Amino acid sequence: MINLIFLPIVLPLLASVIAALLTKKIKITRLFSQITSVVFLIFVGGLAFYIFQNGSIVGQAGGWAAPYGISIVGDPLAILLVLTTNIIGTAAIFYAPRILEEKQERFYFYALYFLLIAGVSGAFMTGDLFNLFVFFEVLLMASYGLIVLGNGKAQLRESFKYVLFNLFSSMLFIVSVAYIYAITGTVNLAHLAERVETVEQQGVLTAVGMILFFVFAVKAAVFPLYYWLPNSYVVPNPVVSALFGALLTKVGIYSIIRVYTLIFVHETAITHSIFIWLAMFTMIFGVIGALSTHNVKLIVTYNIIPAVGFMLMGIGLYTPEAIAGSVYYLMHDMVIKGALFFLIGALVIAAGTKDLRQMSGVIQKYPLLGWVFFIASLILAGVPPFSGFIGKILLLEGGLRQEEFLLVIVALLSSLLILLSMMRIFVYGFWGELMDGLSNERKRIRQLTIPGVVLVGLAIFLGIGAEFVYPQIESISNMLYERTDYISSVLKE
Amino acid sequence: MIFAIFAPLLLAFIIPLLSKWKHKVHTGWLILPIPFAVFLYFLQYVGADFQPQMVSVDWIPSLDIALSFHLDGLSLLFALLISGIGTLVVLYSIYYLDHKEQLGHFYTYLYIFMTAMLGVVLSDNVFGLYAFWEFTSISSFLLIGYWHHRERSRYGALKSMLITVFGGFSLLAGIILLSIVTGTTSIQGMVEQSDVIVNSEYFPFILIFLLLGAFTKSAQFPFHIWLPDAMEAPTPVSAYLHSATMVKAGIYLMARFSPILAGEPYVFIALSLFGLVTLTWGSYMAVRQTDLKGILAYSTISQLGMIMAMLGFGTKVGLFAAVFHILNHATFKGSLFMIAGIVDHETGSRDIRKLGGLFTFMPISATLAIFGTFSMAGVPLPFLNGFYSKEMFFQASLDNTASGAFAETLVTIIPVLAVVGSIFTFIYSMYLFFNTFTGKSQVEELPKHPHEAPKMMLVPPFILVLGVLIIGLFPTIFNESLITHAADAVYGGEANKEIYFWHGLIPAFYMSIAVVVIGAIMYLTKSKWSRIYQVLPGRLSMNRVYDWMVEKSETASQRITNTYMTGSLRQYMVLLLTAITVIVAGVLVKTNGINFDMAETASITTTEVIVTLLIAVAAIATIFARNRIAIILIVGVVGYGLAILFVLYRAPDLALTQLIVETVTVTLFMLCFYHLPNLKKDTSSWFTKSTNVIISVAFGLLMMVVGISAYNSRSFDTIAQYFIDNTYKLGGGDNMVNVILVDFRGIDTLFEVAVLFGAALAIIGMIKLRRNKGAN
Amino acid sequence: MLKEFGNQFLDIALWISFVGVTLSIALLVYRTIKGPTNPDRAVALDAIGVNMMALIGLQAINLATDKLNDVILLSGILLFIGTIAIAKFLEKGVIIDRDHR
Amino acid sequence: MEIILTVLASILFSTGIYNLLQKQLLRIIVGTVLISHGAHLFLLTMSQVKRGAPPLLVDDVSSYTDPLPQALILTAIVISFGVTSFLLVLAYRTYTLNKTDNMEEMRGSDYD
Amino acid sequence: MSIQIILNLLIALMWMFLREGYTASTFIVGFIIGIGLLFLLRRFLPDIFYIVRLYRIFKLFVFIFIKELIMSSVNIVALAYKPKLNVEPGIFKLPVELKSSWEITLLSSLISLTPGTLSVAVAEDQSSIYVHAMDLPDIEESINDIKVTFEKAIMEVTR
Amino acid sequence: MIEIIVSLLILIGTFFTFSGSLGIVRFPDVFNRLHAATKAATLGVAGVLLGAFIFLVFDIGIISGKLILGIFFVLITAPISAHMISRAAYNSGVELTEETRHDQLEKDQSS
Ligand code: NA
Ligand code: NA
Repeated sequence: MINLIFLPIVLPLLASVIAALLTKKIKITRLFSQITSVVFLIFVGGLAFYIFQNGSIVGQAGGWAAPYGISIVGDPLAILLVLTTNIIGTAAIFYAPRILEEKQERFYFYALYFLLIAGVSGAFMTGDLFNLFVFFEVLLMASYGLIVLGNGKAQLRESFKYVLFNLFSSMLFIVSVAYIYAITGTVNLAHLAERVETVEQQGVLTAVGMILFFVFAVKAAVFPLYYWLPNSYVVPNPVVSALFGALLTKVGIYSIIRVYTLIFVHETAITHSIFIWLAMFTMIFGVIGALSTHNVKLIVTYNIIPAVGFMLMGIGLYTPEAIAGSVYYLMHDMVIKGALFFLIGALVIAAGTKDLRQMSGVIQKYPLLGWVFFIASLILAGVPPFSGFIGKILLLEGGLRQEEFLLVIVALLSSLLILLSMMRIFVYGFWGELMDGLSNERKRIRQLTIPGVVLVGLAIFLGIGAEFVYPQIESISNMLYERTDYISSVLKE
Repeated sequence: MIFAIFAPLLLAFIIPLLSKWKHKVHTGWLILPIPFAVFLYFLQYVGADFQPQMVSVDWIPSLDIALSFHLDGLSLLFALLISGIGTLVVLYSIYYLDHKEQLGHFYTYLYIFMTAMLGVVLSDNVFGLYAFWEFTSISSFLLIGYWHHRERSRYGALKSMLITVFGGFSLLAGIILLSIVTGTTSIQGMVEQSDVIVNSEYFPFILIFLLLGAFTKSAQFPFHIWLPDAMEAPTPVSAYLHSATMVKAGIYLMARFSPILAGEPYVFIALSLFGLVTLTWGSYMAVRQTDLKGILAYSTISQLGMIMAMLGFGTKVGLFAAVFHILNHATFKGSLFMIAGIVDHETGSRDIRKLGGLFTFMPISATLAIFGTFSMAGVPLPFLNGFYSKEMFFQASLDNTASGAFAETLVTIIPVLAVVGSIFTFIYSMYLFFNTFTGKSQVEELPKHPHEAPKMMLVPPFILVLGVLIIGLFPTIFNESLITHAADAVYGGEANKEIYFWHGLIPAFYMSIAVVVIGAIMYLTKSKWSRIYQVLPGRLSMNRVYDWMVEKSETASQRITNTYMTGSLRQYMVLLLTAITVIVAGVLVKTNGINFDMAETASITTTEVIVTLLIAVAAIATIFARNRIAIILIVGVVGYGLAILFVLYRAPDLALTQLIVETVTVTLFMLCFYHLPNLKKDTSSWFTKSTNVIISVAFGLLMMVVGISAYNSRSFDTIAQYFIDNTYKLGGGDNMVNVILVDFRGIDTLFEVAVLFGAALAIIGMIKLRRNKGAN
Repeated sequence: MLKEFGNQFLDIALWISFVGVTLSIALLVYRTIKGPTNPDRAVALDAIGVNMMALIGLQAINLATDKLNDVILLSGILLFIGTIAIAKFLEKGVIIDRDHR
Repeated sequence: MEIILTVLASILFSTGIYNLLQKQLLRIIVGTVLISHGAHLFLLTMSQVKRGAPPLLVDDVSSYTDPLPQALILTAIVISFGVTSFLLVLAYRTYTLNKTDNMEEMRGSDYD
Repeated sequence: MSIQIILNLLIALMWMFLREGYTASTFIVGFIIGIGLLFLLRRFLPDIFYIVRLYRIFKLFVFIFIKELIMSSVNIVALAYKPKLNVEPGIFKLPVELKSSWEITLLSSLISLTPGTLSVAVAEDQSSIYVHAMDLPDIEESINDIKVTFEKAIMEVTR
Repeated sequence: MIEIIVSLLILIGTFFTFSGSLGIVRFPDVFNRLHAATKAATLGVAGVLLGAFIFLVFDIGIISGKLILGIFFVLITAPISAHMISRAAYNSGVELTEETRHDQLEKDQSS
């Protein structure tokens, strides 16, 4: 059983290599990728079920005991996120053939996709700080490959900035590891958590923690480090944007959650209050961005940012329920962002333009797309009874209990503006007189809509069926808050 | 009961299918039975011996969110209105909406709304209430935008959604605070703890949040502006949502929490002040309108203000009158909307300036309108229910008591505002009726030749007018079986019981007379004073504020975003670095993290120092290099220097790798930059240059200070000894670094290779996959 | 006695050599930075590499280890490849990358 | 010595950042290379230098330099190399498509 | 020469097959046996025995190469410390009789190592090498120097 | 005894290396500098490496083929590298120092 925990990381890598080799025969590659994704999904689902039932599985790579080897930790949080990742990934794999040019598929879309999944899953599951860096690099490298796929002029221009930002933060990551190793002499997360208790110089540790926070914050797109995001996410193909929007920033947030609940928990008065301020500004500037454009894809892209603010808010509040809120929101946001990017991709294909001012009446020809988009927008804004709502009430409750009224008000207002930004697409793009030049590829649009439908369905379930999910989230947040479970499961003698 | 609530929603899911399945039959007929059945279901509870009851289903017990429904007098009253008027509206819509319309959509939205509204008034769980509440906003949005090819419909839909959802979110904050304070999510549970709530330090917040929710939904000044634009919805919708039911959700909310809030000084001030201002402003603005539905919309605003004010008075009379007027308003306003719809439908116009003399063409409608308008005006006639509640309102406006300067002033103003508002109400009521149905007809100006509506279309307004009359004639019946129970629920105990037509010559009666007299005079002399509308609202219009805000939200956010989203890499980097430097340095100082107490360090040799210096010099030299090959080679120097350091610091494997990597990198650099332009002189401004210097030096210093402090804060032995001890024993090799790489940390190495693999794929993709020239 | 003297002598010789080679590298770094032409820099960088090999040889003596031999051999090979590559690039065009003094 | 090395690593960072803030692609990439050198040096320095023999087992030696950071740096160097190679090709392609190597001219909000 | 080397390697490999031992020592033994075989069969081979050639190369290397290297280095060092450089550098054309390109490469390398000279380019028709000299008072003398020392030695090896 | 031989070897090597570098700094143009790099520096490094080789043989008893190979490699490649660079320098138009007296290559090319 224990060795199965490596498979969510190693299998996609294997699949990536195979996909790269298969590339010449595009139909076989597609089929291979689809079958493999589904199989992975089923496998990870089973694994998640087992872990939810029986508790964390900790694998020590090569059989070397923690903290000397690398621990791969399948705790409920990690496996939940890996599962969500695979769900979105599978949807993307079925979406991809309809939206990518065949050249793009041939030039390693599938191989890079599997590499991305390997990196993301690894980042979620690793119990080692340096190994986290390595997985970050894997997923970033895959994302670099995906973002340049197609070689557009603007695409390369923005990719360059994207790569630079991430490269810089990766370097800071290494430096942070160096600092931490200097202070604690270890890189295993659980071991670190154990050791930081007795570090005399908490001050410098906190500063190092902040540097590490910024490393993740660049990836998570927290204010004021998110500049790279909107343009970089808007240039690639929609399926790539969906993978980015759903997965990449979330890895950053996950890392913040992990590190700031497990390791840097001793100066919360300073660190976590900084988070609260940053969360507020992240929300504000994110929605401002979303309101500032008529590019539908950019609107959705900007909406990634306030969501990051929400998740950061929970970490900043640092109460079990607020953390639960962050985790719930994290899962929800992965699903709904994936869905929205899929749908926007379909919309852009249908309307033949990204400019909201040039589109109208799309719903008349593509009602399913319109309605799913409408529901997705509501989910995004946190309207009950969908998934966004559950996370939101937990976060708001956390905020109100901590008497962070300003934060709560900002959170609510930004939810409203998120809704406004999305409804503008619905009202001015989907509603209205039937536009000229609307695509006639009904079949293709329908196929492009279906992955979105599936994910929206999942989001609805996460809301209405919250009772099936929430207890898990609650226990995850308690585990995060208590720390001891994680430490003892990794460092068991 | 749960089935009754959800029946419309369940039906809503199959309506699209129904509408496609039976094309010949108007979809309305197929689905009419459901609301009627629901109405009958709730009707069975009506009676003097009604007892509140509760049903509950778990939803998310972990979060204390449940679908629990509490049926008391207030809920029952609303449930009957919702299902009853719902039935009439569906019936009416069958004649109002043509076959060719997208009926499936229309009825789907409408039935979603029915469930949502029933949910709002029946939910005991605050989160359940909130969920339904938002759904009323959403279905209202969809219904207003039903004719979405019209620009005004889209505008109105978005406006109503924004304002009501804004309120909804505020409400959410309010109920979360309430649940925090009381530890329960049940409204009944909260009512039981009203002391706790009122004395909580959060009470002001709770109040503000709840009021915002209620005021936006019930179109109270200054949030009323969405309602006139909501008139873009088909008239059945206006009659139903935007007059009889949804807009009363805010009223309902205040009534529901009345046992907690009533009598609180701030509640009194807020509700009566905003209510009366809304009443006055709404009625004042109604007179100005030229669209029949516009008049009715402002009239609705005004009436809602009146109810809100009565809830604010918190007195027995006030609360009772509020409940009573909810019912009355639903009847007469519902009928008037339907008549307006008929006029629109049969003449093709709602512009009151074009209408007139329609009595001869549509006598039945006109007759029905008489009752509606006169009831609305509060004309003292015994068979008009509007009069009863109006007079109770006057009565209630007189017997408020309050302490505090502001509240006392308010107490004296209340009757004045009540009378002023009512005068305008009288005026627009008369205006509405007489300008439409009497006077000179301008048939030739109308798009259609007017004639009486089909019989069945007249049935719903007729039934409502019948309601007006029956309530007017037999108030006691309704009182004992329904209104009393509702008033009890609002009051939280035994409320007022009596409804009389004739109270005697009490002040309220004089006020009624005054309203009629002054109103009549002013109506007749309207042309003399109507110029006042050019001054007020003039620029003060709240619509302008809204439009300004929406426009600003776009232009300002564009401006803000454009100022920092310039696409300039340098600028992004500057912001990033500044943020990190400032915050980390701040934390470092705040936590006393700087640690210069020297820990043990290695000896210093001349060679090492020189090599270090050389690397530093070379690194600095890159800044001044002015040709591309030079800078590449200088970077090579840095790399080789590092390799030397690795050798000096006993890291042969590192040195080896560094050498290989450096050589290949330099070669690659050459390869890629050979065709690129040479380096140019840095022509940026002195300011830019010095900023760059400051930022890079500051960041370097930060790294240095943190580095030195971290080094000096060494608290543990590293885990190195384990590797030293076990490299051979367990790993089976003698190169520790190698053994760590391939064995202890094999995953690192595997995925390091994966990175190279990815890089290779990406590079191949970039080189081989080029877009055809046309695309670029 | 002789052994001891030899060791002391070696220590001093090592120290001198380390410093000497390092200073030699310093001179070359100066040339790399100064130029003035790119072939000058290429020469200097190549020479840095050669000096580095010497330095590694000294370190091998210093640490009395044979673990650095790989590094020495590989440096030689890489340096050659690198220099050839650079020379090729320098030759390819006729652009005079001379610093504008 | 570690302190001096820390200073050196910081200088590498500073100069790297200064280059990163410039306009031309080449300088920017040079900046990243310097920064990564700095980062690797930090990793080496922070684990203490010159404590014992090279981490290669020899019979009569008992004290070795900490091998773990070396392993980590090795991984980091290789990864940086992969990324830098990619970045170089990307820079070349960016230049050929955008016809400029000046980052400040590569702004625009056209998204193809 | 290359044929002989390949043959020798093949013989060594055959030996390994026959011995079924794939270790370095087996290979070396096989290689030595190969040398012996090739020596015995030298008359049937097109070229002179390659071990002989190797010896000549070694001689060329050790005796000329090293000697020249040391001498030229001393020269350079002397120049490097000279307070004032009064040299007369220049490029001259050296006609060569060597034909194959690897011979010319070898020669140009040797030229580079000799005192005061450095090959700059090879003419397109491979008939001459352009040589840079650090101090070039007399072109003819320099040409003769090279012809006498190196070209002869190389010819000895390759012909 | 061996230590002394090693010492002398490395000292001489260092001296040549250093002198070569000095030449590279002092000589007037790239061709002259190449003379220094190709000769003195190469010989210097060979000396040091030979010292290291001998030291390893006698001190820890390892005959290091790699080191010998390294020495040979440097010796063999030095002139090739120098040739490549000088050709590149000349072809890319690097000017000869003003003291240069003859330039037969330029004459040939221009004719
Ligand atoms: Na539009
Ligand atoms: Na060389």
